Amino acid sequence: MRPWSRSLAATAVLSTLLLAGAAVAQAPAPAAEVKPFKIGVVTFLSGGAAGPFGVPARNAAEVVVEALNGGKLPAPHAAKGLGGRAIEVVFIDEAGGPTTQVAEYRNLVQRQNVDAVIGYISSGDCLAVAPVAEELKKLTLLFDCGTPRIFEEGTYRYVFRTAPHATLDNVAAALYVTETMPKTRKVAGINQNYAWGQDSWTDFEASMKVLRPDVQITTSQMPKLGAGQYGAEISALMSGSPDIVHSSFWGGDLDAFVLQAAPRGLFKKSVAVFTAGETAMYKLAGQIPDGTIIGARGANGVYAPDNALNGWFRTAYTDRYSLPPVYPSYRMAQAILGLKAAYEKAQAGGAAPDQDKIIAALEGLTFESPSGTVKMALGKGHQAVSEAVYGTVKNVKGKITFVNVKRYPAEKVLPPEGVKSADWIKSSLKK
Amino acid sequence: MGDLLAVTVDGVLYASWLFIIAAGLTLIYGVMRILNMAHGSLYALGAYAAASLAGAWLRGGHAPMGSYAMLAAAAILVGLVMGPLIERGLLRFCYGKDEVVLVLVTYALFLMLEDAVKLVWGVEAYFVAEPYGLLGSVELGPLSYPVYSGILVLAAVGVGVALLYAVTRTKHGKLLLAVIHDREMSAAMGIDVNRIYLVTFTAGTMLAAIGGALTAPTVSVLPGMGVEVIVLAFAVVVIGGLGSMPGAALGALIVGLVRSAAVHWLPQVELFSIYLVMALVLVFRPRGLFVAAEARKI
Amino acid sequence: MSAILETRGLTKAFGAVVAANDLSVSVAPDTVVGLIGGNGAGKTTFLNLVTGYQKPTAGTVTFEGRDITGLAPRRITRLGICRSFQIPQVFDTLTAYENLLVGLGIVSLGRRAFVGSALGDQAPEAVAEEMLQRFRLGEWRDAPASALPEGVRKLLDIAMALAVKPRILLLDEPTSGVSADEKFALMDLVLGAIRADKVTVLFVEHDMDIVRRYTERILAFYDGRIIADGMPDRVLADAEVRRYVTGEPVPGGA
Amino acid sequence: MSAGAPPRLWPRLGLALLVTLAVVPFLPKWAAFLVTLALAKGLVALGLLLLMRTGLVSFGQGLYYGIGAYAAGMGASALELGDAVPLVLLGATAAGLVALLLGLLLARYRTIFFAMLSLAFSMIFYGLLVKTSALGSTDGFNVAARSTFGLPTTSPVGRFGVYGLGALVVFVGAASLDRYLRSHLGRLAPAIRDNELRVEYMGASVRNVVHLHLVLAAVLAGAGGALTALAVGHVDPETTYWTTSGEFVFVAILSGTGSVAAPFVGALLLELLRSFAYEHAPNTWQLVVGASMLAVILFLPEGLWSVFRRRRRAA
Repeated sequence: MRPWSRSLAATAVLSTLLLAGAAVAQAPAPAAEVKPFKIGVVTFLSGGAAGPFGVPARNAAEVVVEALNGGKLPAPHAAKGLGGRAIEVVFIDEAGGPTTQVAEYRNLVQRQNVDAVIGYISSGDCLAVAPVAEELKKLTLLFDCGTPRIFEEGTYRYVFRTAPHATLDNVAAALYVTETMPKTRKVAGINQNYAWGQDSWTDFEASMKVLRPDVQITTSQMPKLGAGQYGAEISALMSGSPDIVHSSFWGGDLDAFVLQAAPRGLFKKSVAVFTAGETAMYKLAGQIPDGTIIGARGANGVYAPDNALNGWFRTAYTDRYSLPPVYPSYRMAQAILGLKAAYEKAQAGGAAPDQDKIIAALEGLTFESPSGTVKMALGKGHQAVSEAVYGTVKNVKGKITFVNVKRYPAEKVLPPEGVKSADWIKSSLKK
Repeated sequence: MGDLLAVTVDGVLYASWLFIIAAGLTLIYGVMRILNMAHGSLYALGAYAAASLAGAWLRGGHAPMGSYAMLAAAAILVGLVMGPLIERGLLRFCYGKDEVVLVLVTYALFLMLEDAVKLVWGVEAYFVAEPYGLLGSVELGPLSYPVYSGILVLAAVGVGVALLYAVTRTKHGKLLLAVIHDREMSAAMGIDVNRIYLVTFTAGTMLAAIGGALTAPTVSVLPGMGVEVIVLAFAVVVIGGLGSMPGAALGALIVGLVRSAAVHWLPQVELFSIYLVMALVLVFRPRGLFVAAEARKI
Repeated sequence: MSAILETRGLTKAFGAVVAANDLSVSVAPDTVVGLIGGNGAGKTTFLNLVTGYQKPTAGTVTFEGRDITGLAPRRITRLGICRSFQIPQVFDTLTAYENLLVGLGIVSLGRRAFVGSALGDQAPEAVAEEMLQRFRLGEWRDAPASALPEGVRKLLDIAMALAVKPRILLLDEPTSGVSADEKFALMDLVLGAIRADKVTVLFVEHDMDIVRRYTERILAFYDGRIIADGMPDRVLADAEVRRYVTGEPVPGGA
Repeated sequence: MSAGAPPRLWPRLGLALLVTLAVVPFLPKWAAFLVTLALAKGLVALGLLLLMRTGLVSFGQGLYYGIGAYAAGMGASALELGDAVPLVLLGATAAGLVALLLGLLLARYRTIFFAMLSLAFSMIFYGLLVKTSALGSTDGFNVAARSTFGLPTTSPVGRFGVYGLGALVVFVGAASLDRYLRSHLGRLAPAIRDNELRVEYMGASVRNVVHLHLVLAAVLAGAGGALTALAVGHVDPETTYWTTSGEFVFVAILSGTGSVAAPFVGALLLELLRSFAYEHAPNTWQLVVGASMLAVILFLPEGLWSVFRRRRRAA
């Protein structure tokens, strides 16, 4: 009998653990008039992407949600919370890869019973979570990840992306380079060896070849994500004497690259194009030379329009965290405000809307954010488009300013509905 | 021709950086049989301490040259605090456990240190870029290299020579060799093995911290910066032969040169060039370049 | 009578050190041969060369007319030569019973591959029990080998060699580490168990009383060479043997 | 113990299978997914248990886990296999074949060198995957099985298809491995760990046995990878990264090698621990997980399974 009782004991212990977990997770909330609207926010809180992306995004969520609950935002978002309903936020770390994230997504929805999920910086996580959102029928707003594959490869009812995808960054960079540096002949690239880095270079290279057929690629460096030491890469870049060095580096890798390349004079020989350079420029003001071309992945950060919403956001964020918000912060704010706009549209002055109504309202919605007007124009109304902005650095007394800022409307830098980015670049960019 | 020069210089610079880190790893393994997964975190701690100390020094308006002393001070500080803390506070309870279990102990330590660093310094990047450019650059053909890179090479050579001297010429070093050779016998002969372990782990920690402190001016110091370093240093140490100091030097040189050649001539394979080298070396030298299989008495 | 084991010019050099020098030996089936000699004389090297642990620098080893030079130990074991070890090579975490079962299991797995060795119809488990009894290991049956006294480990080591049903058994110092008054009992036990199966035995031994009592023939080693080969009394009386190996005064019972 | 052979484990494992299947409807939904993941990852750890009993620790089981996952994923997309069962078989077979090939080399290595060479292979595979944009590079691609045992995933029972399949694979895997470990061949595992030389001197080829065990462990890891891919609905190169392999070693050692059931208990506890740490300590979950690991290593040196064993001894 004993072995049997042992296995029964083991099963009992485990079942108890699971059920206790369930009990903890589903502890009944005090009966309130209207339950707060609970949002699961998923962003990197550990690892290399936490500092540059994850935490600025989390900070933005805290600032925006707190202000919304206090009704402190300017119009058109002045109403408290979501149409008067308070917002509650649960933060989850995005670390661990898609397998972990799918598990955590299920926990958010099924254990914590959130009303919506806003999150995901990594494209792999976005791709993996999207079908699960469909399965669990839970409204999910992807706020940052870049891959165009999500709505190019699938159709979703419950999944939205409130930021434009990455094609825009590199097409706009190529347009900007051709317009401002017409003599560009030799181009080099250094991008991180993972999907986003590879896609960024592929898009940029393809765009350059369409726009300037005589362009010559001297080298395309693909160091490992998080490599940190770029001595050999910088030598390889310099030996080709390119006019342009394209890089989609971000975070610590971008900082390290700039810190190592600047003293060696790479930026004296070649103009650097940093498609995601905005996250690094405040800290590296001394190292980024005049003439560097910098993007903020849309009209975010320094390129955000001069309107009341942006004025409020910059001030509130800077006051609290003593650093200005960067583009992931803007994109987080954009996602929350998109949800708010949809919620309030669905509510239309009536009772709290159900999820289907919010979804119907969000499809194809146009709403205001600190980055200006956002249209849910692609992916059957699930994928946002917005303008792209690039500018050139001019250092004025140790402070970075931008000259020659150019704005590209969405239709110039993003493919229309139903056309894949890669095909569109090859066939239609020239026009 | 110019290419070859660049490949060599870049390779040697990378190798110097790697060697300083790998030397500590192989020292600890050689003496204590612990493959320290937390080595990368100690490297990161060195970088954080260096960025904080040198940063404070520079912000305080002191002579910029003094920042180099601050880098060194940070490394020594981390070594002297963290080494004994970890060895006395944790590792000594684990001696005698299986090698793989010890790897897990240090893996747990690595996880905890990652979060501890975040609790102390937050997730914001720290910079202390000044020391990198302060000494100017030298021109090598079409390329220019900061003089600071030379310091890195000197530091690597210095570490190597110092370790060699300490092990072969000092009394402590000879005791160390005795412990490496036969732990039980050394203990039986009255060598204070615990003391040797404490000194070794502190020295190894200090080497990791030196690596981090010297790297700090060239990077932004961020959470997670130690993760990549661990596997790289493992590869170096395995190629050279675990526990072998000349092996670590040669391993670092091989990895540095192969990587630099890949970057210059075949960027597509850079990502796995190091693991390819490691696999190849192990295929032909199953215990690494500098360690021979020992015959067993039956 | 044709030899069961024959070596010709067997030589093993480690650099400048010649551990075995031109060893030519022919062993007849069903005999017990003693190998004597000082430390480093080449006895264990001879065993290592015959069983494939080391590969000879020159020379050949023939077993039942078949050249087995340089074969791996497991191939040689499978052909029918097995050995025990000076330092018992047992499975420390397994019990005495399981230690035997490992070898018996291998035999039963590879029954067809073993020439001239079979367990008959008996299950390996039953044979293991029977062997435990035969070697008087019964009381240690369920004790892990690491917990056994040295003499018992030695016995287990020998029993394990026998479990694979060899035609020739090579014993490396079977009585070392065994107290003087137990040596004869041990040898009686071992040889009694072995000789019933007509197994040819070669054993390395330092105790000349044991050698004299149990062998039919002695090979005396010195400096990697065989300096005497023949009947025990003759070899032990040999002047060179007495000078280099036994170092004892002229024995009375020659 | 009196009759010699220790009691067979499969009836108890069968009971566990029945319990696992029977509790599904009562489990909270999130827990069903965690259990599926734990079963899948436990399979990999089960393979490690076999290797560890043979005296080997692989820091590269992520290779076979990843191959299983990618094989299942590509089977679903390229071969248009719609059912989960053939996909899991495909994953297990692919991983086994790769191990058959790599084993020619790996079977010669021991201790840390075996661990590091395994790691090198898994990292080379990782590099290849990252380079293959057709497979989505680091983003990977989505996988969906349409049915399990012919039951469509949309049906009420089919929804738990992967869960049930996982439980079944685990039962078959654990019961066969338990049986194997009690066989004459399986008994060579601890013998090889204790003394390879003696095994050779008893006429068995250590290298062949190790090679076989590598393949068996890879088959288990491949099945685990395929199950994970189907449960998660996505594959990506992270599956072959060294940290993933490290997690498997962690589970195996934490669980202890005492019983074929141990890895599954360990895997489930780790999933639960990590999940609750993510939720309640999103900024310091690594601290929680690391401290728990240390506590187990220091206070339960023979793994979590020893808790159950101690209870029995005390009883």
